[in-house]
Amino acid sequence: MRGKFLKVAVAATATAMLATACGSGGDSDNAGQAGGTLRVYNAEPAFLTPSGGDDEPSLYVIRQLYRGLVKYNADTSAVEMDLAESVESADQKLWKIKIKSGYTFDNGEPVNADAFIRSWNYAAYGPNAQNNGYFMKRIVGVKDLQPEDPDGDGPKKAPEPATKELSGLKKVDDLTFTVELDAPFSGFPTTIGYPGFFPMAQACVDDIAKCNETPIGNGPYKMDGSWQHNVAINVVRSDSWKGEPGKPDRIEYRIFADVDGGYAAFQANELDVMYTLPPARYKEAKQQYGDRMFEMAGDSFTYVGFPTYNDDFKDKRIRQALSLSIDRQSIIDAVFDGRNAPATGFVAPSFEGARENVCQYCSKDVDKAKQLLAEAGGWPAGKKLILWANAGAGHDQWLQAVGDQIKAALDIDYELKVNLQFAEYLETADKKKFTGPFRLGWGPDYPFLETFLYPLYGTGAGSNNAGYSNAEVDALLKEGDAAESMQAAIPSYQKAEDILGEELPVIPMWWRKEGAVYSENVDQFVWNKVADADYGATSLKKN
Amino acid sequence: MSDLTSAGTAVGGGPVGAGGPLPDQPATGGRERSASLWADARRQLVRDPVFVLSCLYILAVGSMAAFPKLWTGQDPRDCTTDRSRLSPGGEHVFGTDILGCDYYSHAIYGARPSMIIAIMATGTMIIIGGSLGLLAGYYGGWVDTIISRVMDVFLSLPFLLGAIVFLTVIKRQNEFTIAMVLFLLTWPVIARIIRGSVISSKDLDYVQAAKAVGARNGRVMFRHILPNAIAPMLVYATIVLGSFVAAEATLTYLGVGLQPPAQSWGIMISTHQVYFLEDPWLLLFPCGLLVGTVLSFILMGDALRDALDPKFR
Amino acid sequence: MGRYVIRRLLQFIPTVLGTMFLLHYITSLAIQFSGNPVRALFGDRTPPPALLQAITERLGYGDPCLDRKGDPCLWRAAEDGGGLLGSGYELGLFFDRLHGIFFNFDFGINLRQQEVTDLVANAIPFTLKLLVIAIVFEAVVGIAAGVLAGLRGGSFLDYMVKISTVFVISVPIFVLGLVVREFVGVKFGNVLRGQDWIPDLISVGVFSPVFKPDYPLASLIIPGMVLGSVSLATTARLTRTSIMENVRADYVRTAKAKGLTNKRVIGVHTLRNSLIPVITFLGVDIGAAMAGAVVTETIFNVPGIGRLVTMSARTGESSVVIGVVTMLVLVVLLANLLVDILYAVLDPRIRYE
Amino acid sequence: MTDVNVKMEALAGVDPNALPLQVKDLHVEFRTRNGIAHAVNGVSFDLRAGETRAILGESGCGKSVTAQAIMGILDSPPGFVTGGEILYRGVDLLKLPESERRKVRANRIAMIFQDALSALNPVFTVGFQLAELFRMHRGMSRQDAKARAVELLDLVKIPAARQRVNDYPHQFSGGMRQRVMIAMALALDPEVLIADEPTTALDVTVQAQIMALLAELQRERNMGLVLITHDMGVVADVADRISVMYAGRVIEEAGVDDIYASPAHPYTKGLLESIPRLDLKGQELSAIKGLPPALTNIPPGCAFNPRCRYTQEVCREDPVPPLYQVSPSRTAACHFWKEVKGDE
Repeated sequence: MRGKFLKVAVAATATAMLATACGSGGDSDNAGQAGGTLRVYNAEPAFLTPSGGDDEPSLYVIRQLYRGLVKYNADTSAVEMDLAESVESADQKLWKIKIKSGYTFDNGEPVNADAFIRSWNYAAYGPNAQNNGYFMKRIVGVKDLQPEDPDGDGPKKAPEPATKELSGLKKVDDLTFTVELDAPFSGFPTTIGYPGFFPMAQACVDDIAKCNETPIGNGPYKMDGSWQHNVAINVVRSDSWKGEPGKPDRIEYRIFADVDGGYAAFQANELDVMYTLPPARYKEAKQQYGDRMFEMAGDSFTYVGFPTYNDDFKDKRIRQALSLSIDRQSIIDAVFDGRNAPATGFVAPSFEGARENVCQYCSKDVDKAKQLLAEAGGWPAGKKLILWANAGAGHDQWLQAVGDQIKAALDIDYELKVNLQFAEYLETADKKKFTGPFRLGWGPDYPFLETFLYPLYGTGAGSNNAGYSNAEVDALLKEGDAAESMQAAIPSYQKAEDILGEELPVIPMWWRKEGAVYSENVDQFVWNKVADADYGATSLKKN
Repeated sequence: MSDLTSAGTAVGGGPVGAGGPLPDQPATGGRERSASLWADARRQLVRDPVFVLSCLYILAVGSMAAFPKLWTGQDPRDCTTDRSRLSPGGEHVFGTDILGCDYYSHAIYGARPSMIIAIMATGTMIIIGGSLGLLAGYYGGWVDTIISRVMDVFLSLPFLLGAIVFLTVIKRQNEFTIAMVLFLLTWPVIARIIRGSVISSKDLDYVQAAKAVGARNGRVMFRHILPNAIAPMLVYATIVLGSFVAAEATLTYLGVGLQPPAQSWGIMISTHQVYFLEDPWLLLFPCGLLVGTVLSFILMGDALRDALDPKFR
Repeated sequence: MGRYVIRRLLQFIPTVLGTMFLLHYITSLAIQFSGNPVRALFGDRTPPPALLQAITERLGYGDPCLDRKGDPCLWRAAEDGGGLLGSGYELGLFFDRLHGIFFNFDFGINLRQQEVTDLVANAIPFTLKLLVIAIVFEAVVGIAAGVLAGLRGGSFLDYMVKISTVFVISVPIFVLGLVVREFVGVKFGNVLRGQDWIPDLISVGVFSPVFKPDYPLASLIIPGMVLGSVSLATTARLTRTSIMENVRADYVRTAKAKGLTNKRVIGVHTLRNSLIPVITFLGVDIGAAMAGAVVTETIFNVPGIGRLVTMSARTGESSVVIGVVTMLVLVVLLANLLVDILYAVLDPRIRYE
Repeated sequence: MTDVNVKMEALAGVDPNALPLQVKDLHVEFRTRNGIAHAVNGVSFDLRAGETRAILGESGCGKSVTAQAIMGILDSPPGFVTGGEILYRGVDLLKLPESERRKVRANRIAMIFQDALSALNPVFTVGFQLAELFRMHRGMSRQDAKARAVELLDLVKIPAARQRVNDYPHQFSGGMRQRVMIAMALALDPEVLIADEPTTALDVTVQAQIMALLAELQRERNMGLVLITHDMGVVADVADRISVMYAGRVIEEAGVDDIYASPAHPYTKGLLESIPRLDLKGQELSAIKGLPPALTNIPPGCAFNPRCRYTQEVCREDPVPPLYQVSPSRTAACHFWKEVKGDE
């Protein structure tokens, strides 16, 4: 699982499309040279604790400082054991986790069952206000730690939670513990590779503020000095790490306010890796650094949702007609310099179980669109289609192009409503107050196709902003969750996706292509399909 | 633009109205003197090529804002992604932008918001700031104290920071709100100018004489005192018009100005600044128009000040 | 002199309170009208209400007056019913904030739960360095250009100074910054970096396109010059006008009649008087330069106050924007006070009024 | 005060027997945007040691410009000396290089300005401004120079000089400020003092004190004094000889008694008649009609002709009336000087 939520949030709020990395797989077993200092681009992280950091810049640092139970294969994104000896379950509900012995934190504390239980409890406990508390939502007892506010947003405070511990976490012995989930979930092993599930030392939980400034990690790198806010974070290879050692001696994360500044620094040879590129410089970068550039179809999903709670969009034929009038590739070429891949399904193409052309209405076909619109009884005469996006993030541009194309194809005039800042925009989404198609994005939590389905289209799910509800889809998703293995779950999920492809609660727009450049100092650049640029595995040339 | 509150001093020179416009004028003939002052100024201005050129440029931009159809027959909203970022030439004199909209008509239509914001903000600033300055200077005492303290409050907010604060909070960024924010942050400057000018002229003999013969306060203020303050106010207003045009662009760049799909020079510049290495004209055209406008306003203000301030004759 | 300072200090207090109330009211209105900024923290994902609530409480956005649109948050109903002077009301959020700021030096926290004071403390050294470079640059170059132009009013040089300064004022600073970063920092810098004989301090430090932690001072020089360039124009013009006025002053004529050398007439008798408004301007300009740093720091990636404000504004973290701006405003007001006192020191006519 | 008299260095070509100041056919013009203003058009006069010469005229007649041209402190541009000679003891100052000419100022020819408030630098103490002279011209230390400044203030009768030397100009009253000005002018013991309307800005009682002080100091030091004024009353008390100026020219030159007894130019006559006189109480005061001409546009012939009651055709035509020798020691530039003189 990889937290791309905030990545989307950052993209939405900070600069225009802040692209993440790209890359192809350098492979990690072809060991390059060890040593040297790797200087990499980073934005200012939000938190450097596993329980707090859920945005891309945080994760890039946390993944080198901390390690979790499982990791992902760089090329196949398959789950591999890291600190865990085994992760097993008979019923997909009660999971038993065994930890390898001998691992320690930088301060000497052992990495044992307590370290994980402690970390997860800390994250889940409401008053700690940890961003990754969200990820504990499947574990039994989480409701007791995050009690509801009795009067919504009102003046009364939420009651103090009765307990600080998740009842679903049970320590068996020093190196074994069990996790009980609310409902069966076959994809659970993929989720625990996400940094929100990484362990924390007791010393860290005791003084979380200090631990945030100078993290006490358990991974291949440890802090050199403390976090220089907005300037840099430096890490050096850790001696206490028992696993495969990191390649560079030292990694310097240089912190930039915007990607343009970072790119300027890269051009001046002040950085070795830019895991992302300013959209407008993509062409130039490709020309100039073509042989040192990685590109990969990513898994950041951009969609235009329909407010299915609004009468105008209740008829699926209207939704289909609108989707059919959009030429995705031409918008991608014009606005993004070709840096996106048109979406024809709802699951990232790189994911196991993803298929092409799940959506039959996702390529331009004006005649069919007109026909479907006519069948649905046409668009109310004179009514403007209102297209929503949040302000200040450059979304207005491509949305305007979408509007232009709809207008050209179906003769429906449009209006852009793009003046809401992100917070307010999201609140509008939460309150289901959109009056027309709205732009939003989604990034996966873990490399398992479920992450693209339930949260967005499950009845009442947290990010189901379309307000979509389909009993059949719900049932199929449940079926997949309860399947005996991840492999076995895929067909159920695919069936659910097929229904979505016909019903079209949202118009899939595109998948972002990740693009990264690296300097001449880099010998072998490693891109992990799940965890993105893997700096610990990237080797430098010997001078 | 760093700070509009300093723009007056910036461009003008000394605090424009600090000493009153004509500190050495004979006590009696104030009105005649100012009449001949304006006549002299006009004579001097029409002979000043810089002033004339600036005026023509502003007129051109003003007509773009008022009657864009005079300048272009094309619809700036007629866009198609098929012709994204065409180079200038042929059908599209300025080329096309990334959405394939005609850039020339875009630039013409973009004049309007910039000008509306500048004019609305300056107008409000003159009327309200001017009145408050007049009241403070004329009545003095506690009226002056209160108004001066309120002025201090608004002056203490550095211009850009203040604008960021107000606009992040307002969140409805349109011509009106931006103009109002610009006004809020700059009215104390004009109020100060007027106040200083009023204070220095209210003790002049002819004003005292008017009072002595029982003229009402309103009449004294408007007939005898205000005319003295008009010259420095006019100079500052001209310069500030230019600064506001530039401010709109800067605020847009910082993400707190106008939002697309509105069309303004600021939006054009900040949207396309990232492309300036690849397709420099996307930045060059709106930037050129903007710089020209700001430059013209400032040069006009300069020329006005030289013409209206006898010290520089 | 003493009385003058005391009078200025007394004027200072209502200004500070007024400014702080203005900022406080704006924040309150922001929350009242556009909702809880904490929500944005979660992005596309909808957070559990409990979590949202907990973070909101932590951030101090829980005051009930923030639910009433337009409420200035001055008073609140006292919990025990007694309140201030038995009115049933007690001092509200505004006074809590004042108390926090003046007694606990607490300017609030950001959405990442970092103290604004810490954020500012981290950022301020960079901004200070940048400001010093900018002010020195604009003072030295601006005054020199202004003096030259002023002494030769109407000459070619005067004309050049006038045109170039007006031009600098007209170009939006972000365009100037971007052009400098790309052409001076990247393009020209890369040429320099390709030459072995140029010391690293110059090629890697000074001509770095963005701020570089290894060269904390050198890499700030160019950003500082860009920041200073806006006010440089103002300084030059102000100096020019001031010189032109003073050069004709009677006391300058007296100085000449005293048979003093030209150098002394200009350097002592003209400059001292002419520079009073310029120095005052430079002092006041500290505030403007801080605001200008918002743009410059963003472009050159200087981890200072300006970048802090911009990033916070972009993510809608009004708590930080307000906290930082409040602090800056206090600094600006203090600077203005000092400038006024400096003015009195420089100009004896004010001092003895 | 004898040691003040040490001259820094000798000026080449000085003839100690020549007159301290001779102005010959001086021309000054101002080149402005609105045309060329002919401010001074051939002014000549002599000044003997110990003599007081008054230059009389309305404002704008070129008298202050003449003074500034002598001092070499014309604002240039727009002012330019376009002809003539200014001789100090036989040396033409206009031909001296600036570095030499500078040494003449304050050392040999000093000047007092009209408005002491604006003529004194507001941001320096009077002590500093006085001491500066000794430091720059005599190379004295700050301390010595300061001591001399106190002596000077004593000399011009400023009470409590020791304390006041540290005050700023705006802390003095008008009369006291003018005394400071005088002290400054006399500091280096010049041979010629030019006083440009030294009392105009002052109250009448103070005026008298200042004039008395000036006269006293002049006598003590045997200085030549050029007194520029428009005040006929002041002139009558102190002047030895008078040059009356109109539109940039000297139109009458005579001893003070002659002029007052029988003016030979209608303008002089007009000026005299405009003085209110106790003995003519009850009669209507006659003023000169009209305004002086703009210096950019001086009428042909006699510049005074539009306002003159003696005007005839010849006055309206060039050339301008020459200086007629009225008596061995007096001249007047009027074709009809005889009529004017006789017509009492």
